[in-house]
Amino acid sequence: MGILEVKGVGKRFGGLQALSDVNLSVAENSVHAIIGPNGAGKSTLLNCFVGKLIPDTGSVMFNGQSVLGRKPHEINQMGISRVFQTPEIFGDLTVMENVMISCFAHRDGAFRIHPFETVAHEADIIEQAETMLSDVNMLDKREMHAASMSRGDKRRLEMAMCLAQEPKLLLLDEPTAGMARADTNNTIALLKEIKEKRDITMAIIEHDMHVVFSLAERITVLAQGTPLVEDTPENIKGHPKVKEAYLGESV
Amino acid sequence: MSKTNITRRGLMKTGAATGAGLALPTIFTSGAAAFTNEPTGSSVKLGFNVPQTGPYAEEGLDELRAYELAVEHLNGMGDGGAMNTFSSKVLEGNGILGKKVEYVTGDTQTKSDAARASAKSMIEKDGVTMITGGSSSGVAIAVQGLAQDAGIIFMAALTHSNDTTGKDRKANGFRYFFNAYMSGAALAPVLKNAYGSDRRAYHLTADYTWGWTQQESIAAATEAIGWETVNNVLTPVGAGDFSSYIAPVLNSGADVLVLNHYGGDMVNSLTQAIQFGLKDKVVNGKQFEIVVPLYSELMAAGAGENIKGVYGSMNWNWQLQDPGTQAFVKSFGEKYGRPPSGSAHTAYVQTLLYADAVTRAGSFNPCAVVEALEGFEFDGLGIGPTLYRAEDHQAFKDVLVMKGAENPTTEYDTLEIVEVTPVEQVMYPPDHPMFGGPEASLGECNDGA
Amino acid sequence: MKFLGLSAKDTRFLLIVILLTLATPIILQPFPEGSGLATFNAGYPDLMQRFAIFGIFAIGFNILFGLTGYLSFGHAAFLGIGSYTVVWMYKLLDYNVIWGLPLAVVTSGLFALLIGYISLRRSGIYFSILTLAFAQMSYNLAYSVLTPITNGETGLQVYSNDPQVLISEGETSPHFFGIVMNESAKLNLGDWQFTFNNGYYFTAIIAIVVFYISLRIFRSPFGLMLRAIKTNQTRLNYTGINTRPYTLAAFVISGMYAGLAGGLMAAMDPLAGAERMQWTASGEVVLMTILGGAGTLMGPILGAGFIKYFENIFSKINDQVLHGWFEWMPDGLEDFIIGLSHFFVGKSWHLTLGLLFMLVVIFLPGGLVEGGTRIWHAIRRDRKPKGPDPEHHPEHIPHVAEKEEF
Amino acid sequence: MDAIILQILNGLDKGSAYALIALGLTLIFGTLGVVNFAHGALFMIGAFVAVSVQRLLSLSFEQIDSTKTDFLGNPLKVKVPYVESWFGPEVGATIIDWSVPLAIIVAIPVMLLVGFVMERGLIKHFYKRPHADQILVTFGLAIVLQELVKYFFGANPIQTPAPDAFTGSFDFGAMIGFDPNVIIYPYWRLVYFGFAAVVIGAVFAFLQFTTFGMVVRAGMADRETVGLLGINIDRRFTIMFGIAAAVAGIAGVMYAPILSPNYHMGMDFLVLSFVVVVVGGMGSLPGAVAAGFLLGILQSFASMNEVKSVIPGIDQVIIYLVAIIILLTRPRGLMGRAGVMEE
Repeated sequence: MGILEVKGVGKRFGGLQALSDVNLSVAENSVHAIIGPNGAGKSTLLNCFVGKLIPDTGSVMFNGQSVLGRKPHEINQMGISRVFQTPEIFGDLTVMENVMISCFAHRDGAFRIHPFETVAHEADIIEQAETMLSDVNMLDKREMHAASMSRGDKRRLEMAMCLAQEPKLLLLDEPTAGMARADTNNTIALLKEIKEKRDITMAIIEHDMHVVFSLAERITVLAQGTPLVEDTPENIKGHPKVKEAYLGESV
Repeated sequence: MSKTNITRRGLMKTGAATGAGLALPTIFTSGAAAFTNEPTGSSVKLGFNVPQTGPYAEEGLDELRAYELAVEHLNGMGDGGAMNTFSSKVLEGNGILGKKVEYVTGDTQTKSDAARASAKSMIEKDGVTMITGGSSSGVAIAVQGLAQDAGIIFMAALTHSNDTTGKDRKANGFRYFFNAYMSGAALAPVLKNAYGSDRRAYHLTADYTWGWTQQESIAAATEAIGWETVNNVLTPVGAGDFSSYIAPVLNSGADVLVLNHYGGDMVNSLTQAIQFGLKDKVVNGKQFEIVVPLYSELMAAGAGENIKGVYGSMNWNWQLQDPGTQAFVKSFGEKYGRPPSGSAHTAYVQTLLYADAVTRAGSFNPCAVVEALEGFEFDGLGIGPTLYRAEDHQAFKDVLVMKGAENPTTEYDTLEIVEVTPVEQVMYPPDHPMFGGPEASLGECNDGA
Repeated sequence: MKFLGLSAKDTRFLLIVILLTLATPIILQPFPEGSGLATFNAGYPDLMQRFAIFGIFAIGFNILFGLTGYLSFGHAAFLGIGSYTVVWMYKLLDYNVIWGLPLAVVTSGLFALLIGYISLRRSGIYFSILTLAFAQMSYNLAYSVLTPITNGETGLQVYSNDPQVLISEGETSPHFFGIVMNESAKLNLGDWQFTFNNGYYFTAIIAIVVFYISLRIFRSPFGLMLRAIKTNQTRLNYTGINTRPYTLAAFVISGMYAGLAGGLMAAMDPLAGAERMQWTASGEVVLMTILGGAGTLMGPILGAGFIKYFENIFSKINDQVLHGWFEWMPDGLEDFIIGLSHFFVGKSWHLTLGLLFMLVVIFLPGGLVEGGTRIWHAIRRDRKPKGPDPEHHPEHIPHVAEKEEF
Repeated sequence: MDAIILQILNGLDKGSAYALIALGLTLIFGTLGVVNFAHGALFMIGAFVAVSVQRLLSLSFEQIDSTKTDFLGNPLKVKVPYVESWFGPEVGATIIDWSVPLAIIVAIPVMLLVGFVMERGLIKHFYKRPHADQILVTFGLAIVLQELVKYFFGANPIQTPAPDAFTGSFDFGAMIGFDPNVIIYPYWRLVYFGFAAVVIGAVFAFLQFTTFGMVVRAGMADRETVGLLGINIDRRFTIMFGIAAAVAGIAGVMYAPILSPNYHMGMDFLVLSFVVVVVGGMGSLPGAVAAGFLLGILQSFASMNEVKSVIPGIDQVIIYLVAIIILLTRPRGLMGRAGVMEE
């Protein structure tokens, strides 16, 4: 029984069958990659996990509970965090504030009105946020204005924000999209480090095979909205169907 | 004051104690002023609070012209205007009680809030003893209430609602302008002569207090001459397009349309009613007619040709031939190159009346001024003998019934005087139900001391 | 130096604000009486009260708009509700403002809860129009159909036949346990006259308290969440935060501030006009906030003072005043200058205000506070060219006008 | 039945005015992403173009008529318009009489120019600025424009009549078989409705069938991509601003006989036109037109005595009530796209 169990999920947009009969199981504490050519339905599938989309058919169970019909913030509170393709951070706030928001969300839940506490007096939160920032080597940038950072830094910040919530499952939507080689390698190293330091499950959607094969323990190949195969990286590399559908064109 | 009240003196002591290191208690003004803003220097300040922005800005501008003229005359400059024809002869052109008249102006924006803010600044900052102005009844009533509380005199200018000297009358406030009841009483006989006593009237009424009081007054007056009121439809203020209110009129069996609108609303509703061809129609075998109970020169200018043959009423018009009118029109016309409007006349007269009352009373004390004005009978300021009635501070005088001229020669004589309705016809008892009934009271005069 | 849970810097800031507020009657009276420039003095009770009251209104509005970015175009409705509540308490009980003011905060809070709950189902301009629609409905009805409750165009006021069950002898105007609002002590120092008005100090103390509350909100985790809502709601949702209750709380709090401001208006002057609910009044507080600097602590207060100053001072400059200033000039030149001035003062004060809106937004983007800070930094940088910028001031980030979402 | 037809006719007319103003507003928003609070002022300027043309055509010299006297007792100076002395009294009077339609010809270039100047001189610097800044600067501009008009034309409404040929009304009811005098409709309102239909049709045709229009529409959908194609979208957007200004302006010209122009009419229409645009859906042209007519007709219905007597004051709030209901049931108005101005 995996931490994320997807059964028979289908989704239709008008005349387009974006997903059909997707079955997937992500094992706890593993790194699971979902790959596939453009338009294969990877992002649609991910959006079904986080509450942005509700599939027409099938079920998505997280830790034994259905996520369907829940709002994104509820699903997040269940323990699923998401890293976006373009880093979604609080651009007008400082790096430290960005991470502290995650810490508050983790400690206080979806809503708590506390107008007479002072952020500066929340020693626990500050300490936790600082730890998170040092984990991603950004402590020196704590007072920086988040929007003014490089894309790589934004990505690391977003990871720190996600990790601050101590999620059980981290969803990564093309975490290295648009990055230079060096940045990509840094990101891989960072993800490896994260994985080593804590018990966490990761599901990665990725285009870059280098990233996938460096990180993933299991890979699901999606084509035209349906899983083609699911296997270990070694087996996927040599799989003829995969080559035909996907790898042949880009690797 | 309630028992727990800190007295003025007590408060000043506290204030002085806190500031003791800085200043001696003696530099605080002694509470000795006998009344609010008692003028101590060689001059006295009056406050002219008129709309300078918003839809009635033009009325306000004309009022302001008249105020400036009145100040000139009071200070002995110019030709003295209607001061020469005024029946009371105490004004000498040396200011008021020998004090030079100065003035401050403010913008009411035709909003009660802004008008009160402006009036308060005149009282608190400039130290005026009297405020005059206004071009809407809501504003006039709001400022009148403020003057009462602050202990100064309010000489209302353009306000036509019955309430100003009806249920909202105040001891410190005086109105020279006529009111909705008088409009109705003056118009009804003329309408009966012109259109007969078997008419069915359809009212369009601006949906606020002035509109309602005017509609009530006109309906009562016309019903008294045998007319039937078919319907009364309330229209939003500033509606702009009145077509959906005008269109059903013809089908209602009415043969007269009464427009209880003022300013821009009146210009638009009249123009649109003419566009709908109402005046060309024959209903119940009679020519369809339109009546606009309250006219002003500026509205007439705005409505242009459409007012031809339309009856209405006015407080005063420059075409009157009495010496007071002629003197005023002459000095106004020479200064500004145009004849004064009715609201300008009221503004001018109210200023002179205040100055005269102060002089006769020998004091700026509001209560003395009130006493001097109550029951005051005068003449020579245009439109004949006038009485400031003591019970409600309303001026009683003849009322003009006007009609849109068929062939105006200039832009200023688009209205012609049809009849001067004598004051007896427009009299009513001070406890008339339309004026708050027996409950309405002026209260005590307040001098702010 | 720290107190009331504020950092040293904030404490200093608060103390400066308190000092300025308490000294306002002196600061705003820089010119001697009788001098030509006395027209520009603003230290009279009514205007000072207005500065404080509209300051409160703008501070509250800033909690919603400045922090969350939700632009309400209907906050004047709460102003009106606050005023009506207070005047009704005068009519029913007595002139002590202690009954009306707390109730004004409560009723406006309840209305804000209702209107906010519905309007916050939408965001962006759709939210703005929903709030505008509610406020305009309130105004139109208050002006006409609801006249029995609001006294329509004239404005709600106390009549002698009102019940006033608690009234005591000689009680004729609003007071706070006997401290009569419209009473003042005057101090004459040479040619200067300073007016210390009970009503002003009553409002000023309340303003300081609510400013302190807003400061605490800005520094609290709640305030942080509100700022996060403005910058990225998507991220906040995926961080497990339910944004709706936060925005609703901000909406209700700012509605209560508006109700308090409206209540204070009626506490200073016992008449409540319907126009204070009109869209122009809602627009005014928006302009105050943007002009001063949305999201800054002091900005909205400055903006409020700026607009009220123009409304009350510039509109009063007439020909007589102009002649007083320019009479030393040769006649032709004097007439020319006075003619030119007609464009900007007296009946044309709106034009000056409009021009200033444009100038501020063109040359001081971010409002008066932002502009002022920038100028301050420019000066400081001149003085010590290599000194590092101690406070980080972010460069402006263009709004993303269109963000695709499913 | 007759009453309903009557109110539909009135509603169509109100709707025409709303739709024309909203059309330009949503066009500017859709193409430039600018919230233009000065759009009402453009409508107002249009109306004052009509006033100015009327004044210009009526420019007069003074003749002394010694048989009459003016209000001060001096000999009366009679004003004779130049056109009457040049072309004879009758032709001259006809020219003055037709000043409103003639003003259209003047208004188009004038408003285009006003639009270009506004866009190049001010608005273009605000494309990338927050909406709050755009609101403040355009609101300031609106105030400046209206105060200038007030300075030169005064605050009083100015009568700007339609040509004599179009004054009065016709009996529409009698034409379709109702009793006479039941459904009457002024000629000029019919002209206005027809005019609005033509203008709306022209704007749509322009956007639909010309290359220019296609580029603009593409730009409305995705500005960046179009920019990447190397098309100079900015110049086209300037022209669009001019067109939006011209549409608002000629709407104002033609409305002048219905609503005597005054300097604050722009502000009066501003709020309403924003409601119309938003109810239609931000940035949607058909939405704006549909919402304009919908709100116009509903407002007319709400003005009926039968309705008002059941719900007092409904005519004062109907527009806002409908706006609330539509926005709650259709989150982005009638035809709005997702994501536009929702941040």
